Amino acid sequence: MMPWQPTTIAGPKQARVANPESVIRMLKKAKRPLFIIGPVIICDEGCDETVCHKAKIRSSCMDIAKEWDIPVVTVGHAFKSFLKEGFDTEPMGIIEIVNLLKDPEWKGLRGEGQHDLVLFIGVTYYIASQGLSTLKHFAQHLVTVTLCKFFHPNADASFPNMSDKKWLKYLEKLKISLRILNQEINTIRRV
Amino acid sequence: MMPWQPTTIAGPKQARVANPESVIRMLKKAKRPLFIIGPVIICDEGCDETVCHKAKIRSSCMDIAKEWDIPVVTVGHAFKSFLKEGFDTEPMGIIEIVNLLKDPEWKGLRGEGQHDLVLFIGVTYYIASQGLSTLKHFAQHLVTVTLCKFFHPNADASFPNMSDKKWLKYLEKLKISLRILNQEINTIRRV
Amino acid sequence: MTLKGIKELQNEIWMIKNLKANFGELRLNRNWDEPMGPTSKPNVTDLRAWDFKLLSRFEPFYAPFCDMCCMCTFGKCDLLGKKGACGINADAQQARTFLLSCCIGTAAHTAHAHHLLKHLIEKKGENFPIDLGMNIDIEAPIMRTVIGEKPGKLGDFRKVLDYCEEQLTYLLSATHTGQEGNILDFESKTFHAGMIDELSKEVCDISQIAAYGMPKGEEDVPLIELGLGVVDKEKPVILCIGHNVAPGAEIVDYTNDKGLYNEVEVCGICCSAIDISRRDKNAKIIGPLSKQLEFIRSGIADVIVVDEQCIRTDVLEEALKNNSTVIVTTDNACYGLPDRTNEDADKTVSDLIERRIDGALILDAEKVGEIAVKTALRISKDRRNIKILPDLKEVTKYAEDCIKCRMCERTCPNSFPVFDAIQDAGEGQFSKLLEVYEICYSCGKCEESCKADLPLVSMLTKVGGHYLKNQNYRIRQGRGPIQDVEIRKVGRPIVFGEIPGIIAFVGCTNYPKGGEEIAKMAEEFLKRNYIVVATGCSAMSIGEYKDKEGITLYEKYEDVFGAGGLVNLGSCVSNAHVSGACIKIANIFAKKPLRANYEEIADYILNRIGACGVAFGAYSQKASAITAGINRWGIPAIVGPHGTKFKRLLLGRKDKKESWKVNDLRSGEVVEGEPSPEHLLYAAETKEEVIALIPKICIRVNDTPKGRQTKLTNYIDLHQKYIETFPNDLHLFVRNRNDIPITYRKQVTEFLESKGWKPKEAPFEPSLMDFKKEEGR
Amino acid sequence: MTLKGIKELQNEIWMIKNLKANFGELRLNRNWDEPMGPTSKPNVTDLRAWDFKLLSRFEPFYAPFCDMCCMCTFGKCDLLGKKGACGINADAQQARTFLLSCCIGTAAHTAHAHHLLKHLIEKKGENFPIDLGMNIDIEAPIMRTVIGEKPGKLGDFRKVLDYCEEQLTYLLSATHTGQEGNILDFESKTFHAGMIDELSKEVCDISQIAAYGMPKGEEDVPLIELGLGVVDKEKPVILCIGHNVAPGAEIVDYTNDKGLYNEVEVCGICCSAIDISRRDKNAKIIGPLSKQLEFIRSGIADVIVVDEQCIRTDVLEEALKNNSTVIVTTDNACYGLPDRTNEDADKTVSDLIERRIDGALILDAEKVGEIAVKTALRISKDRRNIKILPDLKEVTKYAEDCIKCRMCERTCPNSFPVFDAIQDAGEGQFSKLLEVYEICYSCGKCEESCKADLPLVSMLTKVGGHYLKNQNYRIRQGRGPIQDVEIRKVGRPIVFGEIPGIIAFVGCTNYPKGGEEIAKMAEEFLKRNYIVVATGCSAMSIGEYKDKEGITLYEKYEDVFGAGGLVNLGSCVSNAHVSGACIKIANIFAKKPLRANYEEIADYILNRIGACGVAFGAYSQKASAITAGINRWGIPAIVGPHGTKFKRLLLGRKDKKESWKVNDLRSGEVVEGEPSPEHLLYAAETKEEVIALIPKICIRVNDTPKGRQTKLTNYIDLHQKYIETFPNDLHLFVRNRNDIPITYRKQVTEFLESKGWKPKEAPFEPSLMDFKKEEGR
Ligand code: SF4
Ligand code: SF4
Ligand code: SF4
Ligand code: SF4
Ligand code: SF4
Ligand code: SF4
Ligand code: SF4
Ligand code: SF4
Repeated sequence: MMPWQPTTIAGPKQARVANPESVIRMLKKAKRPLFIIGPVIICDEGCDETVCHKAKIRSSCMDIAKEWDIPVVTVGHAFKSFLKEGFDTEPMGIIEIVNLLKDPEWKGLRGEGQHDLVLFIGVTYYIASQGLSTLKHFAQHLVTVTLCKFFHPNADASFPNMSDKKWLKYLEKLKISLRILNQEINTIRRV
Repeated sequence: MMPWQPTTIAGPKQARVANPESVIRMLKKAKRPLFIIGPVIICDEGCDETVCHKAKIRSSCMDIAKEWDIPVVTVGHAFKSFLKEGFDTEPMGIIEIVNLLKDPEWKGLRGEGQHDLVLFIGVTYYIASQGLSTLKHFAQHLVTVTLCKFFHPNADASFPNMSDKKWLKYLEKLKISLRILNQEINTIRRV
Repeated sequence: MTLKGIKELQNEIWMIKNLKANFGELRLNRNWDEPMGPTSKPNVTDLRAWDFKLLSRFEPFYAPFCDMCCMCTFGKCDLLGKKGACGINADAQQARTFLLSCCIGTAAHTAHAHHLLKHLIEKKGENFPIDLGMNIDIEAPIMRTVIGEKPGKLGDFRKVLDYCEEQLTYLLSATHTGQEGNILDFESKTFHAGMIDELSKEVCDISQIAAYGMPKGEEDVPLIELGLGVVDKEKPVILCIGHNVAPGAEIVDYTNDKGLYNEVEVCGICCSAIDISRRDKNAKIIGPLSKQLEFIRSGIADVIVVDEQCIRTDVLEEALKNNSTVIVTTDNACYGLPDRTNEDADKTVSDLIERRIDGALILDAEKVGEIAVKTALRISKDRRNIKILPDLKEVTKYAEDCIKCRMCERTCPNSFPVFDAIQDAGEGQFSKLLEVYEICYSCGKCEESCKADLPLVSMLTKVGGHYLKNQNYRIRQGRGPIQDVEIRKVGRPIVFGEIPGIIAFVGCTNYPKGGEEIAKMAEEFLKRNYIVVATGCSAMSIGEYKDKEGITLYEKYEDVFGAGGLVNLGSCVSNAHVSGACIKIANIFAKKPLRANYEEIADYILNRIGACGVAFGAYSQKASAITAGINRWGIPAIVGPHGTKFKRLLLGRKDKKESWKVNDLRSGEVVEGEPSPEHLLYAAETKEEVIALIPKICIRVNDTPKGRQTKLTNYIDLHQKYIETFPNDLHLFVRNRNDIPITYRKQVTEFLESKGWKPKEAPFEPSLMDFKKEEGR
Repeated sequence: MTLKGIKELQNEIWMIKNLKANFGELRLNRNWDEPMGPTSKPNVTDLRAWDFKLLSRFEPFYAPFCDMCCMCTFGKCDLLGKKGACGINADAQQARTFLLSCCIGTAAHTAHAHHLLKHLIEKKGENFPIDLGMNIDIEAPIMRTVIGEKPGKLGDFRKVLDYCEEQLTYLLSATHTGQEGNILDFESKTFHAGMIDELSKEVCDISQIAAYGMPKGEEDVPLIELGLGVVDKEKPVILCIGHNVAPGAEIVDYTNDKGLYNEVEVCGICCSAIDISRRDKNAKIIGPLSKQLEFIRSGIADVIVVDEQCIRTDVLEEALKNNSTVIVTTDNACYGLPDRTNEDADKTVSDLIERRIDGALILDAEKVGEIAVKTALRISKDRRNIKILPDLKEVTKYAEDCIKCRMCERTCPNSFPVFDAIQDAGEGQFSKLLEVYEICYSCGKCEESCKADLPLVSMLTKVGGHYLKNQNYRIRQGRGPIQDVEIRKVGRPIVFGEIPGIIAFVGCTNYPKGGEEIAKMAEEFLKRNYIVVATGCSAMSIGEYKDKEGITLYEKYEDVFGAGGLVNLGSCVSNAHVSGACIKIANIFAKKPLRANYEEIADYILNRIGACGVAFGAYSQKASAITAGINRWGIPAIVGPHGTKFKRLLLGRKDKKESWKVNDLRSGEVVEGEPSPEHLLYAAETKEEVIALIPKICIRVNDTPKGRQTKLTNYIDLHQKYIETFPNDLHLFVRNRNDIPITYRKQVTEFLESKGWKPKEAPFEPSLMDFKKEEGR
């Protein structure tokens, strides 16, 4: 698949094309996932979900994080938009968090150990691409997955290039699958 | 498809993966095709078709050229092997012929005008890749097709990476299809 | 020759040598009794120990732009988890390409300095004095610190450039396949390249200031006209593009000499524009790099004079489309044009006018002056009809042909919504296209990739030209170095932290969302009493913004190097005065000897001077060299999101306490430090991130409690304003209760408690330098 | 100072200056009454007219290695059919990257020359005379032609390097984003870089010859031991890798001084090896670049001394695996090692031995000598068990783990059949692996990409070591420049074409099928009375081949610069003597003035001297600079198939008659020429193609009929032998019947008829130079 910005192609290795199902599989395997959310999905007008596509995306992201209890880092100036929704995230710079992620010794956002899977969404395409490249080369200990509507060859797995509509569908599907999975797990636990 | 030498990937544009049928279609459209054959398919021991895979490939190439009356340039030191079979080709350096091909004013091997389609086979992979890159960038007037068993991203169309067996099958198929096509055309002409 | 003859001759030589040596000393160091320090003309590895100290705090961060290396015929090599055929691995390869980038950047500045110096020496003589006036004694702080000498006359700069070129050759050599292999050594060399770049810039700016009589750091220099709308299209228009002032200066001199300055419009793009206006305040500035293609496409320029650096390489092709004439003036960019340096000027003018030649290479700046003016005067009438007003119907017609491939949007470096805008334009709606116009930097990628071959940049230009006819702004004339007297005033409040920081907005226009963001950043800090200085394209971007009252920041804020002052230092080479000012603070205020004393000065700056550079739109190799140069002095820099494509940053880790230890030179003890500055080179994604980061990155270990309070207040304020939350690392910057800002006392105290904060002692004399060995040990 | 005082002082200065100037002239040009020519110290554009002439015949051919450009933060830009954001297009981008490559290569040679010169001046003094003995008057033909001066003493080279570094800075600057935009101007700059490279190489080699007492061009220099098998593993072994002779020379000097030369084996890889053996003929040469990783892996070296260029960047990592000690010696490659330059030598030795440090950076060559020898003497015993004989069972065991991913074969630059060989090895069959070993250049790519992590290079090394225990060859000592007396002898037959050509086998080991092909090519031409010279890795490759009688070509063919002679000129910097010899032919035989007379000399060489360079395995940036350097002199070069990855060739079009016109300076008429030499830089796919091309590319317009016959005979012979057909362009090289080779009279005559050939006049004085304007016009 051609990268969204065609020249971000970096070499023979390309991301696998991901879909909600494959992301679920990766999340299930991961012990300490992390979610990085950037300013591109933030509506600068501050609209709400009823009218605004970006707000819908944001809302799906929050749900996904909550469902699977994934700690969230907001980069750029994405923090405030989540705060308004009463959703607590850790504000950082994208470069700052990538730098921490590449250090195998870092203890992770929750101090429980370095993360092993990182979801990205909404980070400015080319800076994300550079950060993913850093992780691809220098962070063998983790898997990177992008949930943008843009194909990111530097990730390990990436959603394909797609329309807004399909993107929202993918995220909704991810959310619902996680919910079901959660219920299953809870059922098992209860048993 | 990953190039045979993985790093020959040069940018977002990649060759279409070709098969005998698509090559036929391109040949049908072309007015002045050319066939460039390199030393990689030449058996240095000089074996014949009954025992030697390379000799079989060479034989298919000769048949293809004859069927469709395509002038042949042999590069490297490929000339002599064809001469032995009584098949006349024009010996040149690969760089020499590529240099001529990129000039829209060149009159072509038969003096009838610049070629519009070039088939490559048996040129050393990386020098072929460089030559194909030259033509991709600087010869908008022609289409390049590689018939090697190695995928060549810098061509416009290329056979995929494949086994010796499949390769020979592809070439045989090409030959036979051309023969049939020829018969059809002759039939029409006669009518 | 007899043996005796030879002996005599040898004696003579010996005498001459000695005499010369003494004499050289004498001239160069008149009135300079400071003893020579340890680092005169440092060789590649001489400051390696200092560099390694910086690098142990600020570790290189690499973001490969490509997994492969294609630098030699063993390649391409895929370095993703593998070594190349030469043994190199991905991180070293990144370090290597960054060093290469810095070498190219440094070469650009050094070559520029050398070209200009040769011209000036030819014009004014070797012995033309370097005199920056009564208020500047320390005329060349970088040269003094690095070379250990000071310039008396133009000719003295020659040996500085010789040194630069020698070092540059060594550095470039190290990028050859099969040389350096270690990232730290690559980075040390990168710093070295940066330092050479600093020297070259200083040589360049000081010599042009001296020889062309540009402002010598005086406060309150005049305002210059800026903007696409300031040019009188009715007159013959000469456009200068690039960085080397010489041809442009000769053009304005020629018009002035011939009494033609009312007949011809001389304007410029990029640094040439700034520097020409430092020579002649009537010259006009079109704008920064981002306006280049647009303005050429507009057809307004009759003659385009190109010098060097940051010129679109297709100027000739684009100019020919509009029948503009092109004159190229240096060996850096000759465009294949015929060399008319030694041809009769009038002959060349007529050849140009009759279109017998597409343009001319003229390597004699004075001749350029004459030919450009004469040509412009004669061709402008014929070109009248080209400078027509834009027709929007044409734009709509083009837009209707869009085949909706979306490649415009996909190849736009900033993913600007060109696609949507074109759809609207197809229906006669231009507001979106206008929005794109305002933030677009006319790189032309959308147009190049358009599958329907729409002339997208021209369409943008037409829409912009239609709606924004009078783009008329103001910028200060570039005033060059900071005067010693100003340094004396601000030295103390800066070192103590009471002026919360010096922010230098520098570099190019590879902005993520248009130039206005630079102005808005500048304004935020001007309001808060930071010292804001600017150079090059960023200085222009600041000028291209008007507040609600319709005035520019240059008009609104005083031209002083003091709290709340906004100073345009000049062109890119004037960046030398940013570190120059810091060096002078160390020397004038703190009395640190600067002569050949690099490490001590840099150590002082790193630990005590809250300065930082912001190159939000850094794009070229020069920009990479500039950041390396200021970084080695201990000055941090922030680049924009595209800055990640330099592939290398220098990041501190505030969570790693050990890396922030400092030596307290007073007590002789190693003490706990602070993550300040937190990074040496950081890339921020958005303007908001930059604004929230600046106050923090201006914190220095040496701040007084009062100073620290001011800095923390700004940090909290701006973090709350732009990120909308309290900064969660604040505890790292509070040494003891005295540091807590009064206005935020309660909030901070609570926060500190939540973090289990404990007070610590501030070192008296924080330093990364080794403790001096006691005598006899 | 009083006014009078100043005045006096000024007078004094003036006097000194003049005195100095006169004196300088005096010294530099003693006995040189040749008047100064037109091109002294040419600036970037000064030879542009000459370059454009060459480029109109030999057009640039670009083969992009990548469609994108990633040089600035506007990128990456896709240039396939599009311009980049800076306006550049694909061909200019290729020209730019080739210029950049040449700048890097030139920087490597210039930095090398400067490093070495500094060391030699420190050792021998500024005034150490440049004296190449009785038989060489023209000691520095390149310097004489380019600078217009000749060197009297070591110190005179300083100003040459200053000039080189200044020009290099300009050239590098032009590669900056937004500078040059035209391919012809890029190519002219590339030639300029090549010329600077030539100067630097000459400075380097002449100064080392003079200062280290290396052979001064004498014929019949001694034979040197060469090969992986020549080292006595029982002794302490010091291995020198790189190009800068200084540390190696100090090592052999130290062993000689201390009477240790029987105790320690000093050997080398790449050019350092050649140059150390020029200093001391007992030093041993392991082999070219291709043996580097293999030999390090073998563990034989106790101490590895690295200087600069062509060193694997992972030497330290690889050395540590075998407990070898690494000493780095220049600022080009420091590998992050601690700087022990100013440390007590014995302290460093013990730190190395106790492994307190992984290796050391020692920037003082003499100290390197001492430390390397002392360390080797002390650690070699402990390392005995590492130098064990290879165990093939281990190889089989590894091979069994192959998972058949075939990545080894796919990433091998030459697609060597590693995969098949490993399959066989897994079954205990090693013949295929041995075959690969013999042509492999140990780049390590197969190993790096192996999905089963097999140590493929070590496996190859073990198999090779097992079967080829005594790789013991001979090479001539490098003898430096060609003596004037030899030039006198061969000048005439070369210019007349009776000696059919001078072939220089130069450059690195990026061969498509192993080094033996070089030797076989050399042999073919030696048999045919060509003059064959060699340098660097190619000189070693020629030595690494024995004929059926078991002797090397160096033993078989005379060491004379004459028909059928084989001369090892020396290391890569000795390449300067190839053009040097051509310049001397023009000057000594044809009496062309050479002082600052570039264009006329180059024009003479292009049209009259049938020389060509063959860099079949050219790999590095230096190689690109070397080709550019000889090309500007009018000497064509052939590179191997990997040479296409330099991305740029210079090809003539024999079918375009107009491009071959020449000015006959005697008759004053423009006359029809010939496509000779046909190309300036050509890449050949196979050795057969090279062999068939060489005799043709040695044809020159000026050949006498007799000379031409000889050349054509060789052309027909070799074309028939290697391509197995009559050359179908022969008619282009037959001017009239006198040119037809007697042995092929019938065949040629028939062929000419078939081509409708017509005789033409040969020009008397063929030239590309403009006709001199008559006086008064
Ligand atoms: S420089 Fe090294 S990594 Fe780059 S192409 Fe050459 S061998 Fe490969
Ligand atoms: S010209 Fe403007 S809109 Fe077009 S790609 Fe460049 S920045 Fe984007
Ligand atoms: S690139 Fe051109 S054709 Fe494609 S969507 Fe954009 S404007 Fe339309
Ligand atoms: S490094 Fe740049 S030029 Fe080289 S392959 Fe990668 S993208 Fe292309
Ligand atoms: S140098 Fe030019 S082509 Fe290369 S990345 Fe920068 S803008 Fe694009
Ligand atoms: S080490 Fe030898 S076999 Fe392996 S990839 Fe390199 S050349 Fe090929
Ligand atoms: S790369 Fe390794 S595993 Fe793959 S085929 Fe070659 S030897 Fe076997
Ligand atoms: S010939 Fe090439 S590889 Fe060998 S030493 Fe010289 S530059 Fe290096």
